Amino acid sequence: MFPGFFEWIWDGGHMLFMGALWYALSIIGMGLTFCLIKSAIETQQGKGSHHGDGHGHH
Amino acid sequence: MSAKEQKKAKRFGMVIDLDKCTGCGACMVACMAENNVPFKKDESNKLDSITWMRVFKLTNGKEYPDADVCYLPRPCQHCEGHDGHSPCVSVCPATATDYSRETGIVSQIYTRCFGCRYCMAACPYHARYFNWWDPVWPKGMEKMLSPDVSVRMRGIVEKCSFCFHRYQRAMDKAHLEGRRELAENEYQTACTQACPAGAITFGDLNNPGHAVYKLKQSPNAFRLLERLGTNTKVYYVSEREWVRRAGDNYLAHEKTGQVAAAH
Amino acid sequence: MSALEEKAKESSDNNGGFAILFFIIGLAASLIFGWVVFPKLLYSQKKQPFDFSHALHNGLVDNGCQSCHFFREDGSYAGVPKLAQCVDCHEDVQGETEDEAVFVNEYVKPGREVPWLVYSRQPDCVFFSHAAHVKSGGMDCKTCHGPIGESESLKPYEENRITGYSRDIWGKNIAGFKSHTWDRMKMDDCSECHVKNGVRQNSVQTEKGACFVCHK
Amino acid sequence: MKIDRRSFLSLGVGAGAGIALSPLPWKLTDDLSIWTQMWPWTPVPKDGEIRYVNSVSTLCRCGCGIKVRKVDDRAVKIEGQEGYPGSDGSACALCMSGIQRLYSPTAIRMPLKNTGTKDAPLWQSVTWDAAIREISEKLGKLRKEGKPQALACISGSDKGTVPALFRRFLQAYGSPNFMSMPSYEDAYEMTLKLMHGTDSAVGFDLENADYVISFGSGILEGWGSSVRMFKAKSAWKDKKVKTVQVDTRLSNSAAKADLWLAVKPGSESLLALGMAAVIISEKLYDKKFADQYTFAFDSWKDAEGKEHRGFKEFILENYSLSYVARATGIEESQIVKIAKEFAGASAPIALCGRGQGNTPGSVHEFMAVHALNALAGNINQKGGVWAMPKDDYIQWDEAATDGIAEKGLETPRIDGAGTEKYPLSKSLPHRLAAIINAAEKSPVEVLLVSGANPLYSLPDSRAVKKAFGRIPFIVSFASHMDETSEMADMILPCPSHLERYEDVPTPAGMIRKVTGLARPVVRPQYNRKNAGDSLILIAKALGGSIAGSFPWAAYEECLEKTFGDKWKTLKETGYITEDFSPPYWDAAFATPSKKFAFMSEVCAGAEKKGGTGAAKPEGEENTFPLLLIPFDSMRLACGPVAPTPFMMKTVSDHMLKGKYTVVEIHPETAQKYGLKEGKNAVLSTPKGEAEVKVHLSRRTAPGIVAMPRGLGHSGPDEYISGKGSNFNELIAAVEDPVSGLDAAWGIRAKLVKA
Amino acid sequence: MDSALIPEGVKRCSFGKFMVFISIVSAVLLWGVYAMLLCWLKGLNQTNMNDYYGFALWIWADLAVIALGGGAFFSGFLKYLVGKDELKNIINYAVLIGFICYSSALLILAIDIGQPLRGWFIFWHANVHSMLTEVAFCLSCYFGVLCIEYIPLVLENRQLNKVPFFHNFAHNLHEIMAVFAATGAFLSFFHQGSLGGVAGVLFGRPFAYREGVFVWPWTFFLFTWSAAAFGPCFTLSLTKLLEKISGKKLVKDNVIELLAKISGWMIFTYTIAKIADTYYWAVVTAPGKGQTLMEFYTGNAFYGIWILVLEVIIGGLIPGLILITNKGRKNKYLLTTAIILACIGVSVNRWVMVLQVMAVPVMPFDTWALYYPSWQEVATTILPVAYGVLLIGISYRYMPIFPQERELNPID
Repeated sequence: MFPGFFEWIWDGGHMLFMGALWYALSIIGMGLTFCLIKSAIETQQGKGSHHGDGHGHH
Repeated sequence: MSAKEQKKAKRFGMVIDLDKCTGCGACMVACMAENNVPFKKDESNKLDSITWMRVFKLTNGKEYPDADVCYLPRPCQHCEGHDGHSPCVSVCPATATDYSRETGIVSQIYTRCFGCRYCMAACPYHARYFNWWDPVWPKGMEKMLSPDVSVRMRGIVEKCSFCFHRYQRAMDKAHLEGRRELAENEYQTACTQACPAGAITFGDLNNPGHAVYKLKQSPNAFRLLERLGTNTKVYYVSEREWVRRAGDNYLAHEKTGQVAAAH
Repeated sequence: MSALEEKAKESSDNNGGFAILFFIIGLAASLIFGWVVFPKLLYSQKKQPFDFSHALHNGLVDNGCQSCHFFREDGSYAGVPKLAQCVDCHEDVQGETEDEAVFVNEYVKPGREVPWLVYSRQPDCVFFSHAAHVKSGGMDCKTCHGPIGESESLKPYEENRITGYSRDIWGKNIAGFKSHTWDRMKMDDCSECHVKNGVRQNSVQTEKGACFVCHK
Repeated sequence: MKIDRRSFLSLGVGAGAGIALSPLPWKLTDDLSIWTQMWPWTPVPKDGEIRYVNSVSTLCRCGCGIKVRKVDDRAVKIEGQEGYPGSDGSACALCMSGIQRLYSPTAIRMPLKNTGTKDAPLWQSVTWDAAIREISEKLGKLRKEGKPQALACISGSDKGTVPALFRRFLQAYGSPNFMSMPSYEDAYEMTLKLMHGTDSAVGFDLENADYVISFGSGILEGWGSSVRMFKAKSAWKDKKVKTVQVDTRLSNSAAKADLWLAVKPGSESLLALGMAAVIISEKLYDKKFADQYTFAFDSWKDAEGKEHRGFKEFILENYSLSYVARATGIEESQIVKIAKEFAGASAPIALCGRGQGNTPGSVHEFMAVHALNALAGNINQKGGVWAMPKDDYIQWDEAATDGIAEKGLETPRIDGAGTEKYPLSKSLPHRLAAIINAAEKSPVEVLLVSGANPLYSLPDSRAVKKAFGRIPFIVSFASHMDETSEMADMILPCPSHLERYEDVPTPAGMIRKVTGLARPVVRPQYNRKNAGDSLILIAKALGGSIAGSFPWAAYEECLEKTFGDKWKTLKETGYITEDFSPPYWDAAFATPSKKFAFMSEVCAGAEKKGGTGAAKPEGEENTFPLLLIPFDSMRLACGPVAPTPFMMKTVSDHMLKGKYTVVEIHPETAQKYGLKEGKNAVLSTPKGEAEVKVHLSRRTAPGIVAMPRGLGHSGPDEYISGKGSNFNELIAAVEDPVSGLDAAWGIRAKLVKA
Repeated sequence: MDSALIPEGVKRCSFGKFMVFISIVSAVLLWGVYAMLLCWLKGLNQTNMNDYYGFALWIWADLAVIALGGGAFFSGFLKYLVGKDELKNIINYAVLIGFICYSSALLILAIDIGQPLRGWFIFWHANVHSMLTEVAFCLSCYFGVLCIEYIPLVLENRQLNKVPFFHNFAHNLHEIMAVFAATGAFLSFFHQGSLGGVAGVLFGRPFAYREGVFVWPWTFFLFTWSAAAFGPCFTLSLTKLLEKISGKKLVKDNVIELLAKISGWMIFTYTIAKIADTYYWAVVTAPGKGQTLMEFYTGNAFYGIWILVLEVIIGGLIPGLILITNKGRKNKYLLTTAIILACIGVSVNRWVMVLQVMAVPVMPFDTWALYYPSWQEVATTILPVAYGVLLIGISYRYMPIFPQERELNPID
């Protein structure tokens, strides 16, 4: 799964397959992280609260 | 070192004389005893009975008294496929089965296998067996287990290894004696050794000095399902055409032995 | 996970910091548990039947390790000595150590094999040829076994409670790091050397050593 | 500041993060997967030093030379022993899986006494002292009552020291009723007695034969010395020796033969005589042999001038080609061809004894086949049939007998062997059951059983079971629980074949003497004694002349003394052999004429015109329209030793499926009786019935039901018992009119959809 | 009782009624869980699989649910990448169904393997040449994508949405959903294909083997195509089913018809490709290996040529033809018939590519192996169905799955 593992070979097949896999994984991961951080910042800024009860803003 | 070793690459294989095979089952028993093959109380369901070496019965389909039967011992065929990509090796998702270019043997690593059975689906010879049950020896009989071969756990696939542990043992001795090469008789499989009819010959198919080298060149030699391109290392010999024809799928008009996959 | 964390953070101005504190407490506690307590729980400590000094015996033999750990004629490796090899010298208590007395009285006299706990015992699935490594490969014992020949006493045998294997296979370090060649005896450690030395790179699957070199 | 839900959440999240960053989850995941490699319930074989020990396996009838691989003191594998006469480097499936017998949980570990009934035994372990005491008291009482002849013994064989010790014990005790389990060797012995006039065993120079015709002998089914037969068969193929198999069913031997002659059931001897007729009429027989060394080949006049018809005329008159062809179902041209080929070969050999040879068969059939060998002049010749002197290494002094014994020995044998009716036979155990069942009180009061499993192996085993139920006291000398032991009152356990010394006499059909030695390969596991030792103990306990007849302290001493100066060699090499060259024809025969006798006086009158020579199967054709015949397989054992779990695994699902025996029938038969492949049916014969599954096969002719032998064991071994039906429960013995031996080759049967 | 959780402006059945439904489905689920535990604890001897039938009911179910769940990726693809905006009205449901199908598929795989505790070897010690590795990787990744697509739905629940972070998170996920959908579509195209490749690469099995391009056999492309084609039909049939059960119209006809039309053309073209593939296989590939078409469909008690007809004609050509015609789509009965036939068609295809592959003898002296599942297999196969029903029930009740529901079913 990772370079350095016994099963790993530095050949076209591995690089193509694992490349595509890691590429997809990183897009998913980055997208998710981006959303999380953005949502956190927005929450800190007080966005998204429908109920003006004083919670969620400084 | 490795380039030199490569040159001397071996292709261990068998030639089985089907006209000599009597279907006595000695090879099956020898194999079971050699390889710690488990047994259940009822083994009459052959679809879940583990026999690395299985003797198939072939019939010519003719009417009594022209009927004829032939027995065909089927170990793992140790397919080479195209450059070692045997049907099973390429499909195993966890690299639990492998093809060695040094010996031509298809290995199966039980502790790696997680039991997806894809290799079994891939093998047209049904040479692979799944451990549906925990292996259980009657009380006291586990004493007969050989330490040379791992006992397989439930939930994994196993198959004939050409008694690879015998190769390992023989190499052990060779190393101690400062050799790197084995003589023909130093590494023989248990079934070869056990066959009372002498129907099985085992050796290096690449080595002109070994008996198999010549035997496989017989005009009566054939391999099972050769035209699928499995490129097996078990050759069969029979003088009977119907037997040779039963070794592969033929269309009605095709001549026996005339069709084979190109390599 | 961090969603909750964030949620905790935003919860209120007066206990936001408190939540971080709790987060840190939880983190620290579990880190300690995972790195310190867990290994202690995972491995059971077993004492050898009695103590043995390799150093002492090594001084008495002519042929080093192979004097006792020898090859059999068929190329197989005898491993830990059997009682029969020891009785020549230990027919009767001859030294002064308590351990020798235990050995003679509990094992030699009743003719019982010593149930040694073997630190380097590999899993059953492993085939290891000592002959190939020592004779053909010219390796010394230390590379894999460490300086055990110089030890004066036997360390406790640690057994993984789940797998039943000796801790020496995984290595003392719970994270699996090693600083000596003999610190671990996992497949990676074997393959590392095999790859480095180019030992028969014959596997179609990995272009490295084929599985059946070391497995059975 | 308050500790609320969120604080706990924070704590949890922190803990989760910490755990993920620690080795715990990853190591646990890894260790759990490793745990699956070493589940505590999956055994891990212990490593150790590997050694090989040579011995002889006594499990099969021939005795395979074996090489046992040991790891420390565990036996792990049995292989063939190179160089062992006959089996040379190979072993049969039974012997190869002998370790499963060694370590079988059904091994009997100490003397057992049945405190229940014979139907519902209740085993209680007793000390050796108590067991020997009880047996000797029983035996002592019987003698005191003046009926030592009420002691009988069934032995697996009549060769070797252990059977000899039993025979000796019975003699010293005063009983003539020593019986050994029957086989085709008995029929051959009688054939040689009648045709050669000698008391000898048959030998076949198979390796040098150049044409082989087998009249139903399962060359590849375990007939003779099985491994030797396999090797011979392969050698024939290499040397292009033609092999012809005469068989009703396409047996493996038939399939591997160059030619299969599918004769009508029971007509084997007719074919032999038909061939003889061709050979005679074409004058292809060995004239020198026929003219000079045979008696009554041509018609002759006796001293009183009475005309006697010779063999030649008799054959030519009665076995015309057309008749034989009609009766056997073999075309005339084929018969002529085979006969010519046979007579034209330089070393042709004809073999007899059906299947594995567990049933002796008709002496006439054997004589007919042997006559072919004689016509070819291949008696005592290279590549021919030899009359071999029997093993003679047992040269003990005659057992001492006292008055009681002498009186007992004078009584006629219970099984009728050697009596007026069957003067030639030595032992007819298949007759025992009917005699016991017919008597008001069992004439056998104490029965010793050693190396045999008569309850399984004798025909009509239900009757045998009934008879054994009527015998007041049965002592079984067995290493494992089997059908017979379960009917015993006392079991004196023997060590398994890998834990004891025992001599292995020359196997059937060998052309040299071979004595092998089975030896303890592993340390004896349990508190058991060799049958010889038990017997010596009983003899000593009985005292008097009986004790005097057993001068040895133990069985091993007996063995040692028996072999004398050869013992050392035997122990060291594992076997001793003695070459034998047969005498030329002028010195070979011991008939009154000192010549070979084609027709024996004993048989005079028994042979009617065109007689088939074969026994008529029991049963009415109306009620039982089919013919049930057995077939043997190397993958099953039919002798005293049951097959092993490994062997059961090799048994085809066309022989056994679940708990049912699978019988073979021709598709035509199936259609006629509405049976379908794989479906259940009830198979019944005049002797019993069994539920079976049917397999449609063209290996058998229509009208025939072929059933595998060696299945249907009962007993505690769950790997063997309750699987299929015992053929012997369905068959009845048919007495051969000359010898009294069982000549049955089949029985009439009925197959009905279940 | 649970009215605070129910989306605003829609009507749901009473809580009591809902609980009865939950209990019944849970009972079935528990039965499945029991069977699953049996398989895990006692091993696969609980099934009727054997050495000839190494892949059986489960793998069929696995392939079938993944094909049927293909509606998610293909709708996503259509909406986010092709720009068929109307599909936003059904995409939530498609995602939910996809989520159920894929989580079920993963669960089935975890039961199906002989050594579940070593299941992670497929990732860790991956052999990239194996189609199954490709399946496992893409399947898991795509399942991750489906989770991401499903999370906003959950977070849009009335109560959860009150939490500002959740509200923002759901919103932000929606914002970049196109990226996820694109990644998901990419992964899906591959693993649907890999599943086809699983059988297609078996060069030892002439029944399954197909030629192709590079490392991919034709089945690779046919599977992707068929999942895209038939998946939406499953989404549509479940929409119809839910509408029937709830007694409400949930999605407007134009949306249904659009999806049906696209699906129809996909099915139609797929069927033509499938027929071409079958023809080539029957005339070139199989005879090249010494076997004739009819050898695969005779000599046994079950597999006749009917199965090919059922798969290609009845389950392919007919629904395809219905769905590409305007009349067919407009006719309620024809539409329903077509989407059901389509679901059957693709399921039969997956059955054939798994079970018939196992059943056909390859060695001339071998015999057909027929198989029927054990109750444990049936129960574990029904388990995901029950789980799916449960999840749909809960999701429908508490989450705004159908954006048009309020409009189509105004509460007075």
